[in-house]
Amino acid sequence: MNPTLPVGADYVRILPEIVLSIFGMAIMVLDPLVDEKKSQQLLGGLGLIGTLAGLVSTWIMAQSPGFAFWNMVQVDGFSVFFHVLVIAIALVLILTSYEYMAVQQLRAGEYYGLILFGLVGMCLMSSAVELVLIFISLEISSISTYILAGFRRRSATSSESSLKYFLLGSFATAFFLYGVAMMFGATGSTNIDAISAALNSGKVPLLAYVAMALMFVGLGFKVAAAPFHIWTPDVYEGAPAPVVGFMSTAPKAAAFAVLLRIIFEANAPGRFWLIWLSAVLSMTLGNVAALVQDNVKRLLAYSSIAHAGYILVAFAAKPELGAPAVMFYTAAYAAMNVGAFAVVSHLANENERYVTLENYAGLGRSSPILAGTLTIFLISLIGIPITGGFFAKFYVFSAALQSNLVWLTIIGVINSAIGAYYYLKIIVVMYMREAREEVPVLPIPLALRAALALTLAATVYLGVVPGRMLTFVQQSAQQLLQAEHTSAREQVGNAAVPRATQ
Amino acid sequence: MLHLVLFLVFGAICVAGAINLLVQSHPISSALSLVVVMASLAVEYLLLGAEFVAAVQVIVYAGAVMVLFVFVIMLLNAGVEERTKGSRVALILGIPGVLAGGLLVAWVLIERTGTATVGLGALPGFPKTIGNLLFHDFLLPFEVTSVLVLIAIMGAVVLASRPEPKNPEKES
Amino acid sequence: MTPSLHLWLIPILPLIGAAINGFFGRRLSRQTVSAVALTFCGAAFLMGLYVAARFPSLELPHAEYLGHWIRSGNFMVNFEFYLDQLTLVMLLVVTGVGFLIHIYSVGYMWEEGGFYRFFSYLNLFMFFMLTLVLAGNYLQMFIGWEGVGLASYLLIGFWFTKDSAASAGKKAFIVNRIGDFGFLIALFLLIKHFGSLNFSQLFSSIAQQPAETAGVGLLTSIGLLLMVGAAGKSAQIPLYVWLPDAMEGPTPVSALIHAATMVTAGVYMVARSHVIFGHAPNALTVVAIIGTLTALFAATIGIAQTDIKKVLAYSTVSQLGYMFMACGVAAYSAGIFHLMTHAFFKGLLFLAAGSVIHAVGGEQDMRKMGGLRQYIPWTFMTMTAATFAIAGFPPFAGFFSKDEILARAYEANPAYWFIGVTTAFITSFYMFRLWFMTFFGDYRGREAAEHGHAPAHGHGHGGHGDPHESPMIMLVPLMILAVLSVIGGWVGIGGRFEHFLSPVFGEGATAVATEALSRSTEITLMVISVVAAVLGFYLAYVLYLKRPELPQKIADSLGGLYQAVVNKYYVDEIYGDLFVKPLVDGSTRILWHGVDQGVIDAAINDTADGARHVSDSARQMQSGNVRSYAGWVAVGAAVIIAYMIWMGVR
Amino acid sequence: MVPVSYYLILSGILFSCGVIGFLIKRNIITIFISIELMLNGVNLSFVAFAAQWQHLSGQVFVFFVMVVAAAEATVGLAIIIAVFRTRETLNVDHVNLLKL
Amino acid sequence: MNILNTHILTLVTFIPAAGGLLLLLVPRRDRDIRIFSLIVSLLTFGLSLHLVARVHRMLPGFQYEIDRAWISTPNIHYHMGVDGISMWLVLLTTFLTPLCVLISWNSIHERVKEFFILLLVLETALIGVFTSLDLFLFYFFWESTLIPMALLIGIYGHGRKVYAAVKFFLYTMVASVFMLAAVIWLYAHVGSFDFVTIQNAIRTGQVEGFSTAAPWLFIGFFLAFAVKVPLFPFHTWLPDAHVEAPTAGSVLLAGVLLKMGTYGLLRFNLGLFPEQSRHNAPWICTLALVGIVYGALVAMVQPNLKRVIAYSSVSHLGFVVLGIFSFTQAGLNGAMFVMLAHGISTGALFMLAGIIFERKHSYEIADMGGLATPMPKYATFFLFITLASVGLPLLNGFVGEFLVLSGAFQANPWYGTIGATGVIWSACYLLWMYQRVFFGKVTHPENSTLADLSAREQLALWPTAVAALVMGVAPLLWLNIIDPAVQAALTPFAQVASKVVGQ
Repeated sequence: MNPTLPVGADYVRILPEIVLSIFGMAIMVLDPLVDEKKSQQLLGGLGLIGTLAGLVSTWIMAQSPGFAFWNMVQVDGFSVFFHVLVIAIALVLILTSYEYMAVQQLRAGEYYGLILFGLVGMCLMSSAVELVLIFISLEISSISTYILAGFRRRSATSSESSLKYFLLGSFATAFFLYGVAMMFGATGSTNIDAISAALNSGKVPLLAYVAMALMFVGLGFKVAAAPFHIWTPDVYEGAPAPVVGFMSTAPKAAAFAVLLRIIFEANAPGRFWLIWLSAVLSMTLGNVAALVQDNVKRLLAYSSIAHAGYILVAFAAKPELGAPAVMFYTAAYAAMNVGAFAVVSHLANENERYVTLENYAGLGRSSPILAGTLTIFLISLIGIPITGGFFAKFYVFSAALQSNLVWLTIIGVINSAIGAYYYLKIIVVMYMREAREEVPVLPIPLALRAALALTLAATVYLGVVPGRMLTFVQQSAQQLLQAEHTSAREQVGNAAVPRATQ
Repeated sequence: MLHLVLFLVFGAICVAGAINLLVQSHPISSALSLVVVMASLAVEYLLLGAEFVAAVQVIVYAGAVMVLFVFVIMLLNAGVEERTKGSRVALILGIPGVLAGGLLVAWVLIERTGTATVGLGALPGFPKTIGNLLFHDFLLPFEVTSVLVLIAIMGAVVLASRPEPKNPEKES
Repeated sequence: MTPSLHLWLIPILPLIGAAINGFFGRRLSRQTVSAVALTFCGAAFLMGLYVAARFPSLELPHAEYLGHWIRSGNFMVNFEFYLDQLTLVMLLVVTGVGFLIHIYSVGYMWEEGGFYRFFSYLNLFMFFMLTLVLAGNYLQMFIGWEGVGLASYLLIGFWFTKDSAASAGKKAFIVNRIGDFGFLIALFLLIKHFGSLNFSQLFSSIAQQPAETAGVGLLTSIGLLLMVGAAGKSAQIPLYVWLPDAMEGPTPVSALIHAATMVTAGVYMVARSHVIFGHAPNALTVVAIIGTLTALFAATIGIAQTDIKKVLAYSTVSQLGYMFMACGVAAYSAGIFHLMTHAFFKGLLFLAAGSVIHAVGGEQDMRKMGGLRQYIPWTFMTMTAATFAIAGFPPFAGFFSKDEILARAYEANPAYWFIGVTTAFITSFYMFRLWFMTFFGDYRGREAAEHGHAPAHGHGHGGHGDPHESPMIMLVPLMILAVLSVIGGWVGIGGRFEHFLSPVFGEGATAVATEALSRSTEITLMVISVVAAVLGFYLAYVLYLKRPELPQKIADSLGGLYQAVVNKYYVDEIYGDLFVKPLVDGSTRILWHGVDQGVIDAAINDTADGARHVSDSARQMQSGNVRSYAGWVAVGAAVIIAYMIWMGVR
Repeated sequence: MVPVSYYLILSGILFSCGVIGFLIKRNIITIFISIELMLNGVNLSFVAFAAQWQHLSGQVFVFFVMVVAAAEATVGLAIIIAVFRTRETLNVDHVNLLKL
Repeated sequence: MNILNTHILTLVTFIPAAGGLLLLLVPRRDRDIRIFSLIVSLLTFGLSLHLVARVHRMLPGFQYEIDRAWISTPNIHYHMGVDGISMWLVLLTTFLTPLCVLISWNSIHERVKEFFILLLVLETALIGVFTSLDLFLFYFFWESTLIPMALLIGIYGHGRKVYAAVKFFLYTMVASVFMLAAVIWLYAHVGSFDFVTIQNAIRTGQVEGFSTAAPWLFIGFFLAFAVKVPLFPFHTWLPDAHVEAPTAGSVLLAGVLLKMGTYGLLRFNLGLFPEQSRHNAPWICTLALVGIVYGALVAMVQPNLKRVIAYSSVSHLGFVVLGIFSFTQAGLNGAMFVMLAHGISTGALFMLAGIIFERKHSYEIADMGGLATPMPKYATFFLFITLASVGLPLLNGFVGEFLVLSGAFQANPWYGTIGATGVIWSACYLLWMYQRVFFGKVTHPENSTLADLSAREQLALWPTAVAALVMGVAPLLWLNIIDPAVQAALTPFAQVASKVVGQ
């Protein structure tokens, strides 16, 4: 019989979420109390401390792996990995936003609060093993990003971006939810382990296939996989630049975590060609459409579609190879993309005036540091060795080849070559074109320097000595995949009602 | 038999409301149609035994949430819909897609779950049982919804306040 | 084992001279430059004499090894030197005539700009030519072979500011390269089948092969390909076109390279490869035919040329044809004999012509000369000796060698002989035409000078005033060569020359040959050839001294044929239209603009454009309309649902 | 006894109507209402499946969906207000600054 | 000395990049920067001489090896080593770089520091390509060459420099992803990136599914290398890249970068896939032959000095590929030698073209004419190098071409014969070009006052001229070391080799 009240270990296993919520609330409470000028520094600092505390608590959480809250969440290497990842992304985001918010003259309080609250959702997504919780945390992360996307309230594009994201996001959520309902209908459970057990025993009900399809629509939308990617460019273009860096990585990573759990742990039936096709479409559409973009934010949006495609390639591979590849890729992509957006948001200046390629002309001369850092991020996005991007791709394609997905790999590498073009275009513009109009480049504040240094270090670290990371993700993936064998867990505890037979 | 009749009657109201939602051109009418749908759905929930859910459906959903809608419609002074032709994709691809998808799902539902039947009040969802679940097994999601609500409040504050930073007026 | 003769010194000495003049000549006085050049060239000549002196004590063939050059796996090429009778003849001719021409050049080029450059090139030429001659393997020979081509290129283009000179140099090099191509392929065949290029190894292994009497076998192919090389270097049909143009170079160059030495390299090479040809009679026949045809063909062109050097150039081509004819009938020693005498008299002819040109201030058109014998008597006298020699009057040198060739040709096939005699007649005719036009009659140069004629290439002599005799430094070589032109042929009397070379080419062949021909036939042939020469002389006398108006009439009556001859049968034009123009135009239009830009680059750019278009259309999906987006999502969802259902039902 | 599939079909019809509403309605608020319709359809499914499996978590799920829908409505309507402020229109076809 | 032997490759490879990093700290005084980079590059050259000095001549395998684990998963090693093939290419790189520094002395005025940093980084990348024995390391260096090179072209070039840079980058990038795919496949199936390990695994038949995958793997590698070479019809990036590149860029591009392709073919295509190489040789040789003739013919009619040289590279590199795919000792030796010789002479030609560009700001042949009169020294150097490039015996071009052609001829007489026409073509286009540039009267009055070579320029040119001569006269200095390595490379082809060369 389950204990009637949660015990200490239960709380430890959601410690990061608790800590982040507390800090979020603290910001919320403090916001009206401090005046405009100080709020930026104070609340931003508080947010920063919050994320740091979140990291520390994640470490504490990691010390006691296991289930909590009656099989609602599971703490293992896998969830720890994504906890650290999303919190770290948020950390960099806060560092980047510091200056950005001041330049854009935006109110700070709710912003940092929303980030922290959003983090709660994303963290929970990675550790939740119950579809109810997954749904709610998914909504938390989504709604907070809807709001963040519309944060530049004076700008028509920002609110439009927010609206589109919101409408389509809710639309997709409805699909996801319908899928959950069907899955519940097919297996009689909303717990992933139970679902997995049901699906792996005997013939898979047809309803489960439909459920998978609908859930894939919802999650595919969140990770911007084709054909559910179309919202991405519009939303990314309109949303505030640092937020784009955030929402192209953190919620995405969390969504991938969910996708990993659902697809691999639950061993989703009939997924292969679905993922294959989606991967190919994502890579190709993303890369091809990016070729003629001259808005950098939009360009990076298309690129994020393509990267989602590369990640999906790993989903088509054998689970034990694909899962670590996905994890590594999300981390590497986070490092380089957040970094790239940090540069973009710094350059964007007031009202995000300077976000077209044209504005980047001559950057190599006017600000070698920014140009150099951006170049490294772009090189990593292209996937040239000793950057994280290379190993990310390498690992994905290696997993695919080991699973004999030759064509998928070939399409993938060709795509990464196509992709090289538009990243290169930015480099070319920065170094080889002369600026036609004077684009003011503000001095780089300390926080941004820190953000750039962090992302740069991560990008290079993952490119030069990826070994530890790879070992770690392999072990976590192992845990994820072996979960069903090791846990002889009791059924979800609503045993009060007897199960009916059909 | 009664069960079936009730199901059919309220199901028909439900569908009629949904279709009315689609054909009405004024948002207020659509919103009210949705209230009709919700109300009749509440009856369907009752038929299935989900008393608590039916109650919440009427009180919270139809009562509170829809009021918010109506309030906003009034606030924004939304008039009759313009019939702009902004999207061919939605008509040419979307509608057939929905119909095809819907039919497929319907086929699956009929084909694979056809034999199972439920009686009147098949699974009684009394508030107490629901409450037990909610504060024990589903304690964490329940608590987490508080974060969700916090976010919603903050979002409303951020988005609906007047953009001028000098005189922040908070509405909602 | 005979002691080392340090044969490597012979080519290296001129190279040192070339290097000194090349690097420092700009800063040295003309005296020093010429001293350096003469010293090193002369030293080579002395070395040659030394070798000749040591000759009887040597064990022949004598080989010296200097070091490895190329090695790849088991294949190896060395720097090695090879000395036998044939080498000695060539060595002496090259160094001797070369030295004389060096001396002559000092006078001829004294007032030219780039004096040091000229001598540097000249010495460089000596280096390569001697390398060629002394080479102990085919590849080393090829060094010299290509090297003399280079020197020829440099020297023809010596007056590089003149476009025609520059073009002529380039043409010479390229046409030579075509020949070299054949040579190279022959070498590859040799490597492939014999694994070596060393003369001794090669010839001993080939000697064991059976002769290929029918069809085109391996050795025949090699022989034919070598002949392509020889035809390039020695200006045979169809590759002779470069030689007349090569007259753009300074006259001593024409004398040395394009008459006496370099152009004979082909003959030397064929003679050197006699073992191969000996086993490939069909190839030999081809050599003979090409030689014979070239001899006749070039001679006919010579008739109508008015440029004094052009006449000599065509005559060179023609004479080289004789040599190939000789080789073609396996009379190698006769060929080499003619090579030697030709070196004397043709060298002399060019030098004398140079002296004439020098005298009349750079004019080369014979129609503007005439009556020069009183102005430049020494030149006239030496030139006379040479003319008689080339025409084949006894007892001049040319008579003996030509007679030998004709006799041997008759023996092989009377047709060769007949063409040979005809050629001899024509040769005699145009040479005396030259002689009469230049030295007899009245001097016609003055009117031209008054009409503001300026020397074509700033000789610096100034074209005005009476023709004047050349300085002593130019005349002495002339005289020496004149003497040689007279007596040079006597070494062949009684088959002595042939006998000397017999260790190389084999005693047997010559012995059989001499016996085959009866004494009376031999004398008849000799008489006929002398008669031909005399007839030529007479005809020239009639046409160009007695009745100077006649040639024009004849020319008019011949019409098109005459025009064809004057224009060298339009061969240059035909080559131009047939090869050069299509090649250039084809490369430009078809390959560059067509394939490169039109197909490959266009494909690339079209791909890029296509990608841009695809990109644009892919972007059309992003219409910005939320409902459309929802439509895509709905369709996507429907497709996925359908797929998944299909997967489930399956 | 009513077959479960009846309920499910009804839920499917509601869901499809919601989707169609999203596709054909121009007013942003109506579109949002259509989304609510979709959620209602899903809710019916949950309840029906709960009855079929005799498993209360389906009903609990509906409860959570409602909470989420309420939160979404708050935020959504706030966003609509924000858009209306900058655009002065509620026609979704006119909200297309961001494209291509 | 042992310590130096183990670390020499690391030193040679990374000293330039380290120098480049140090250069970041050097204040922006152009003169200091130039001198500093000259010292760094000379130091590298000096160290690389150690390779030659201490090499075991008859040892066919890799020498100066260093093999340290770098990344455990994936199993990547820091594995470097050179044999007779790669050692010379390393030396070629270190030899050309100081010359590049010298030749860029005055021609680069803006962003001098960045220029030399890029140059030095590029040198490291180039050397790394030749020294890496780990496929990952190799791929890393391979890709690393792209960026500095593209930047050199794009920033310091002229004309349509951006187009050229992008074209260069994309062409090679697109092709090398196929190699990446092949590398990943190999890793996925062998579990190691190590060249030697993979080679052994393949030779002993331990690689699962190799026989079906091998044709594709071969193509994967081949495409990457063929574009780099560039083999017809993948060559169109080259003229553009060359024409717009700054002099130093062109020198390294033609001198070394192209050799990466042929080196790759030799090392990887032949080394890993002998059977596939044999199988594909006919059409590859055909492409090489087309390249030889085609490159030459197109070079002939180019109106631009650099384009002539660029297309001549297409032709010359065709020889290399022909030699490699003849699978004969002579062919491979010759291919190696052509690589080196072409590196020297084409490098020098580009330097010469750069020198005239500094004075005239044009590469158009029509703008020149009669330059031998005002610039005799320049004309002499140019002629000398031209002749080396034409393949005159006793200069460096000949030995290689001769060996290649003789090897090709042994493999198939038609290869040798068609290839040998290249001898004619090269004379045609180079001498015609030379004539148009230098001979005749000075057609543009402003050309009559052009300054002849300065001492610095001569300093840059002399080494190439001397090298061209020494390589031609004493090729054994090189061949002695190349030969055993080539023999080792040919072991899988042993039966062909023994049949063909050397009775």
